[in-house]
Amino acid sequence: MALRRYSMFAVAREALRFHAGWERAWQSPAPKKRYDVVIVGAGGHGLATAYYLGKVHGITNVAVIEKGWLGGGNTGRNTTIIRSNYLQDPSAAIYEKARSLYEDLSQDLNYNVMFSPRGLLMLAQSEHEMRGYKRTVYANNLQGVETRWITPSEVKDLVPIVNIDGPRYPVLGALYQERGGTARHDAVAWGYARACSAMGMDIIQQCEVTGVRTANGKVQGVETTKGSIDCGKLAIVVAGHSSVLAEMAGFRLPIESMALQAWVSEPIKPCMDVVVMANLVHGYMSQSDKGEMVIGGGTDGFNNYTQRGSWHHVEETTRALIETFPIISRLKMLRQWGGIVDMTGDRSPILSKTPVENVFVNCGWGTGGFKSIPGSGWAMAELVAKGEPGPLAADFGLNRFKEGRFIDESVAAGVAH
Amino acid sequence: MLTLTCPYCGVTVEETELAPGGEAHLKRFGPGASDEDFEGYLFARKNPKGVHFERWRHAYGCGKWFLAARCTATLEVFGTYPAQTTEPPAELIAKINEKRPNWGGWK
Amino acid sequence: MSTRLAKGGRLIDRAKPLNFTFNGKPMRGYAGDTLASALLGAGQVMLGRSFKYHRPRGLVASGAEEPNALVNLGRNNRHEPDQRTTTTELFEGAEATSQNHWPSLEFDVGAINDTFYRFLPAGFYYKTFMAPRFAWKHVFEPIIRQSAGLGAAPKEADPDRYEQAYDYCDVLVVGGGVAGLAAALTEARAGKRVIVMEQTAHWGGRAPVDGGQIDGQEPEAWVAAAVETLSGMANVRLMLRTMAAGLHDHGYAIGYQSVGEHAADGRPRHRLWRVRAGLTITASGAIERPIAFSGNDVPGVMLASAVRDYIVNWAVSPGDRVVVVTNNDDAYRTALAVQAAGLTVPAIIDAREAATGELPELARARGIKVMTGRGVAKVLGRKSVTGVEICAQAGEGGVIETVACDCVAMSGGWSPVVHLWSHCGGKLVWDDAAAMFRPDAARPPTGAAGEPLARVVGAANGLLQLGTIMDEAGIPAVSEVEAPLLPVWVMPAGAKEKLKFKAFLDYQNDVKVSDVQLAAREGYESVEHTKRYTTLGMASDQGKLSNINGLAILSDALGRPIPVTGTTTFRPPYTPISFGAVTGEARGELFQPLRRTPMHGWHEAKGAHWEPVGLWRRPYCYPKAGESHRTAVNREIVNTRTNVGLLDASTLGKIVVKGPDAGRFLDMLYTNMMSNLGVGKCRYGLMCNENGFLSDDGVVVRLSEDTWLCHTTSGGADRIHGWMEDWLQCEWWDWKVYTANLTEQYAQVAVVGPKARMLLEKLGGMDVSKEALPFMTYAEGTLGGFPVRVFRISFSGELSYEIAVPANMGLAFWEALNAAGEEFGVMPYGTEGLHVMRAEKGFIMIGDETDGTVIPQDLGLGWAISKKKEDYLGKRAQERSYMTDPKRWKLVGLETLDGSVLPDGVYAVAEGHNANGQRNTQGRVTSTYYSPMLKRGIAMGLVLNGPDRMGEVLEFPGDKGAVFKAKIVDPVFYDKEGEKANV
Amino acid sequence: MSEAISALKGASHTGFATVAEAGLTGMISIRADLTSKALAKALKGLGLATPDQRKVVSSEGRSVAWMSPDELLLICTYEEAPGLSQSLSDALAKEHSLVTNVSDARAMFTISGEKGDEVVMKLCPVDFATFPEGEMRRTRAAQVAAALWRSGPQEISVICFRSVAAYMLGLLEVSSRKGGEIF
Repeated sequence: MALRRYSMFAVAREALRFHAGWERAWQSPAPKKRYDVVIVGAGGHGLATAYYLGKVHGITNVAVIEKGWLGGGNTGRNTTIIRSNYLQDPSAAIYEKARSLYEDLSQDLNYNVMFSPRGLLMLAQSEHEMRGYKRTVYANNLQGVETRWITPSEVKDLVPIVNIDGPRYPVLGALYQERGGTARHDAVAWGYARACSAMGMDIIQQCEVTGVRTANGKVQGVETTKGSIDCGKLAIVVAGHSSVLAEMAGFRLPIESMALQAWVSEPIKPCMDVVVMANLVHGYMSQSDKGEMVIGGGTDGFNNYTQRGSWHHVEETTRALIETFPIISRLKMLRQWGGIVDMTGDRSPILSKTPVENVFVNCGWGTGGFKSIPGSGWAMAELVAKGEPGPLAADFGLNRFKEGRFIDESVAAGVAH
Repeated sequence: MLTLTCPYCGVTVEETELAPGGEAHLKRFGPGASDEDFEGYLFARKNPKGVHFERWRHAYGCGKWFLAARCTATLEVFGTYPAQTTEPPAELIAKINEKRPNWGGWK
Repeated sequence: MSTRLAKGGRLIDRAKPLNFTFNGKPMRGYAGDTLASALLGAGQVMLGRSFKYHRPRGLVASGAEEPNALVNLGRNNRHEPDQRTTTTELFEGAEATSQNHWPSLEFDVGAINDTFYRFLPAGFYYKTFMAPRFAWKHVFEPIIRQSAGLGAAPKEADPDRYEQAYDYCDVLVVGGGVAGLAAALTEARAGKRVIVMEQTAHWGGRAPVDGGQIDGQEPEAWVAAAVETLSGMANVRLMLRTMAAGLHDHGYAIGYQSVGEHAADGRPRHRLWRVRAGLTITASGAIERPIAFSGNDVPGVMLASAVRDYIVNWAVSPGDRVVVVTNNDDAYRTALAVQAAGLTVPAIIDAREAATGELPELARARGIKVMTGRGVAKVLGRKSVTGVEICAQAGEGGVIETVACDCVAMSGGWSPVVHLWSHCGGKLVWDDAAAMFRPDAARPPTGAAGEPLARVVGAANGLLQLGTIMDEAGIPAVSEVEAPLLPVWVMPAGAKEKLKFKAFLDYQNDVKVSDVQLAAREGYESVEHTKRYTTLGMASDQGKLSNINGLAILSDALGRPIPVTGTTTFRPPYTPISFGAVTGEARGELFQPLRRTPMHGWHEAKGAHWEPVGLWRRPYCYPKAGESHRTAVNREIVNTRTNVGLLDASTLGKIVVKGPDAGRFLDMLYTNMMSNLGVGKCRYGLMCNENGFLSDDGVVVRLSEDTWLCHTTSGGADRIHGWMEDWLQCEWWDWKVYTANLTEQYAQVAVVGPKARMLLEKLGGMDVSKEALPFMTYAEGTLGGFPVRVFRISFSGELSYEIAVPANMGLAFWEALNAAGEEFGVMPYGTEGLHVMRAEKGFIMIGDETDGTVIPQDLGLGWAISKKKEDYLGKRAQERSYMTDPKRWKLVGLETLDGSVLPDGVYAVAEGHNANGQRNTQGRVTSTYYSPMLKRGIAMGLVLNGPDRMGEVLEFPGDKGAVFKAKIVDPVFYDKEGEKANV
Repeated sequence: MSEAISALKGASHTGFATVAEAGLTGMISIRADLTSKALAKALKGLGLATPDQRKVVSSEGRSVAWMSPDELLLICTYEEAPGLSQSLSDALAKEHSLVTNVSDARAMFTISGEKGDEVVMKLCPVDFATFPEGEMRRTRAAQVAAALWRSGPQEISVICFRSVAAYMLGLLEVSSRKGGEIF
């Protein structure tokens, strides 16, 4: 199934016939009896896993099954931030892999995901934070992640609307990643879906997994609302519901599902070109291409599967952002929403083999899932294809909890993002 | 924005007066425990989509910890009880069984 | 041409004219006007430009659903973008400007997009702008960003104030129309505590405009009587200008009240209500739907109900010649109202094959031409309507007749406002006959006990006739009987592409029928996909007018029933609310609580440079005039080490632990033994979490046989107290231990330096000699008349006393020390001096040497870990393989070869790169300072096999290619023998 | 003791209600088995009794409030607090208990006036319309812990930690500002 290429020329050609000639972006097939690999979850991570399975490892007899609509989970609910300024080596490696893949993703997928490396900065508002971010800069420089420390006046130049002389927490500088930024979240899922479909993979929506079939400790297939599907390997990539799927497969994960919220203002003309995170006061904000100020804060502290968070987080984060950006006080909040995130024991993700042979999990991205999609898919594809983790996934195994070998990023980022 | 009733104070308070504390009825494993038991104690979580037993502290009130049975899919609260127990009260279990007949039990 | 009518207007007060401007042009309206009605009354039809094609746009609606007529309101620090004119009450001096155009509303360069509309279908940007790669960021995105957005960004901080308030009720009624008022009466009479929120400034909703009779009275009279009755009931609270923004879990409703908007009289601008309601009755009414026909966005095309609202409520005529386009009977009321106002209705275009209801008959009887089976092929005009081309509804748009007009009143039926019902999980059901989604009473949102959280009445429940609405409340009412509508989603039914490319669904975002059909064709089949691909319903009206039409067209394109397609999720708020209101009082000084020690004011008066520590603010140093922070810190250190320094240590946590099992408990909490500490003695202790990581440290004092005092870090007091209570309440509840957090009961002062004892002896009152009060002991007594607890502990390596006095005497005691110490050269010192001095001594600092991944064993603190104890919190964790790995980095001292100061946070590099291409490392700096005593840089760090590599030189890459070379040394830099503290 | 000063030295503001720091106040925290006879006896000696759940018992200028299932708060004059604290401690010496003088750790405020409830409605998630006299409610005032009760006709008293006294007065001041009347 060849992909009909998108281009300015193609749009112009279609314009003449009122766009009657466009094909489906992805097919909607019925499930086959068996696949080499079944991926549960057609979010960004699941679709990216499928894409790199095909592109890098030549495995295309793949189904991606999705209980709702593709990209409808956290992929379509986040604040679209992309960065890789992580402190610990394993995190920096996988997030930077993701970020670098984002650089070319539009061209690679022939679908404009609008990756916008507009620059991202994390404000330092205490001595302690300043030391933490400087440490991160030094670590990043050795990790091949381009970040630098910038002064308050450089912050002000980049973000004229920021109040650097806040009465409570003056800005002491910032950790700046010039090639961090945002992308159009839905387009990432759609672009991967289109490319997977073009490789002959089946994306099966409205198909809920109801059971995992195993024999002698090895996976055989899955039961779904569209019937039984056999598989050689099974990849569980269902952020928010990871524990539910693990339970079906017969094991428990170090994960709790919690609500994370985001909200936007009404659209206004451009006033902020970069992404700003103010972790000390728990808030972050960027301005979308549509003009909305996109805001997020912290997660709820209790288990929740409703995709609705608690209102007080909205108040807490908004007040922090008004202190940081006084001009937003008279803007109006247009819409708030929530997603369910996987929070792991050390707040870092899991890409791992499991107690069941040929079942692999990719979960636990917490609040950092969107930015990692291409890297996560790349590493997961390698894990699934080879049966063993490659260097990107090696440190993210489930065994780390037993060994006490945590990947703890809380030093550098105390807030969801 | 949840409301829960503190079993010590007898008042129904909102979430902002409380601090959540994760899964309840975990058995502590200390020195001498196997790696598996210790890992299970610290990390393996039921995290059910449904009835969940969990810890809350009446942080802005009496300061006491209490336990709650709550549905994570609907946020219905079946009941709260003091933390000084190793298992949920029988009448609470009966109530949940009545409301959620297909529930798998608290263990 | 719109104009103000000479008579009528039930809501305006012609005796109170108000002046305002639009794009600088002076205009006049009346008290009671909305900004929209005033603009329309002043003849201003075109009010803005659309988002994508920059098409001219005017008012469509008269209420919260208005998508087009948004303006910049006010100027300077009261500038507010995207203000909805239909919900803005007119006020004297209002300054409005139109949005999203350049250089002017009348001539907008961006309108070129409209010329190339064919090249800009839904999602065109996903298919284009990909090459060359750099162009997206540098060319395309900036253009798109600049042309998107609506109002101008504010430039200044907001001078107004905002409030929040909590309230509680049995029943919250949302909507003050007749259904809401009737429900409120019923509930209130049953003795319930009732709150009624109405978003507008008036009670009664649509009924006074639409007519009929309630309980034998005109609706207006019935409303007045109902409001009077309710006002007189103690259990009822009526709130106008309060929009119920959201219904959250467990019945938590957010109300957005406009209080002192545009009235600089001390009132808050907005008040955000957080109401906990046992039951919420949504009486939020219904919203009329537009019909999709070509040119349905030309200024002058309006909802039929809005046209009669403007005439009846505000005596504003949207046009002299009003063509009505409808698929239902209700719109005939508009024709009648237009005619009654003395204006002309050239035709009523009814898509139905027959119109035989009471209202059509009445219209015909009044001489109005009714054309059935007809539709609009196209609206003529660009900046305002000049006419309509009429066609057969069943056809493809062949023009039968052209009618000149300056206003088109359209009605595609009504959609109940189901937002609040849906916010926390209430489900909807599709009503085929009425062509609407309405709340499914069998599947309401549920609350804390699983009970229904909401009930729905009136038009919000899909009841559109006055009689049936009031029947619910047992109140007799009548209105004209209406015949069924005909679902019409596109006009004409067989419209060709060219027409569908100008038939708008989402006005603000410029989403047309053709866009939704394209999305369906390309496989964006889920309603969420269609929404996101086309941006249908994502504008600042959140699809109030467009969603149902859009999903009907999507369903049609996919050949599936509407209920299978379903709706997108309804999310709060119902209409946008100011961030200021969301923040309430929490701004400026009240943004966060600032914790102050009793001596805070003294520090402030002495010009302390502050450092935030949790919610506290501690003096970092006390710079004198002309002194840099660096110099001040050095001065404070040298003075402390040679004379005597004072530190405000009040923020240190102080937790009393008492009881027969207190010793046993502390043995579990700390890594070392505390049960065997002698009474009157002090011991440094470490606390770990169950993961084995070091979480806090401090000196523990045994006050008496069964009582200990645990000092914690400044940031740690509440956390550690909570941690203690957690274990006592949830794990060892049979242990007899009580705790009390006395952190704030005492002000604490560290009196530090060789002359510390002399200073205290001068104050007098108790024996502070080495013999009476040796190092690491404690005594109670008085000093200078103050009741004190004195601890001989040292975090600086100097002779040091930490002295606690009751907090209310803290300032006096601090001043007494300063006064008495003058002859000894006493000076206060801040946290930075404290940090440098502890580093000179090789003492670790929680948060510097630890970062949540460090265990005590890493820090050479093995001596503080009891080998005898079977258990303590964190012990099992520290036995795990990674924790006992000999390759863990260990604490050492670091000295640069050239005496310079290592940068904070630098890493020591090792040979080669890891499998991910990252440079290998073998250590890092945890704290680094200039030591004024040693006159060189000193640092501590964690290094691979560090303690076994004394003397080795490591390389630390710094900024801009600089490489620091530092030698591994013992971490104690100053007074290695510890002679100074123990004197 | 003459040098003791309360956190805000009795600062006050008058808007539509009057809000004031109450000055030096004695407060003693008692952690004990609340069914204890020794406790009952000791309180009786002060003319008080062990309060029931959430209740406040007052007599002759002193009050004792139920704070948690094993904690009471005795409110008295600042001057008598150290002595009372010691004598209560002695009275309970034979049982597991912890008596501490917390007078300096707290600040107390009063809100007086007909519309006093409207001040606290803006700050605390409490239903003041049903909040009875004789009850102590521990809750949250904006971002800090608070305990409050109806201490007199048209008077509410609030206790918070000393370090946040200025924040509390700031909250009360802004919430009682003229023009901010709710009803």
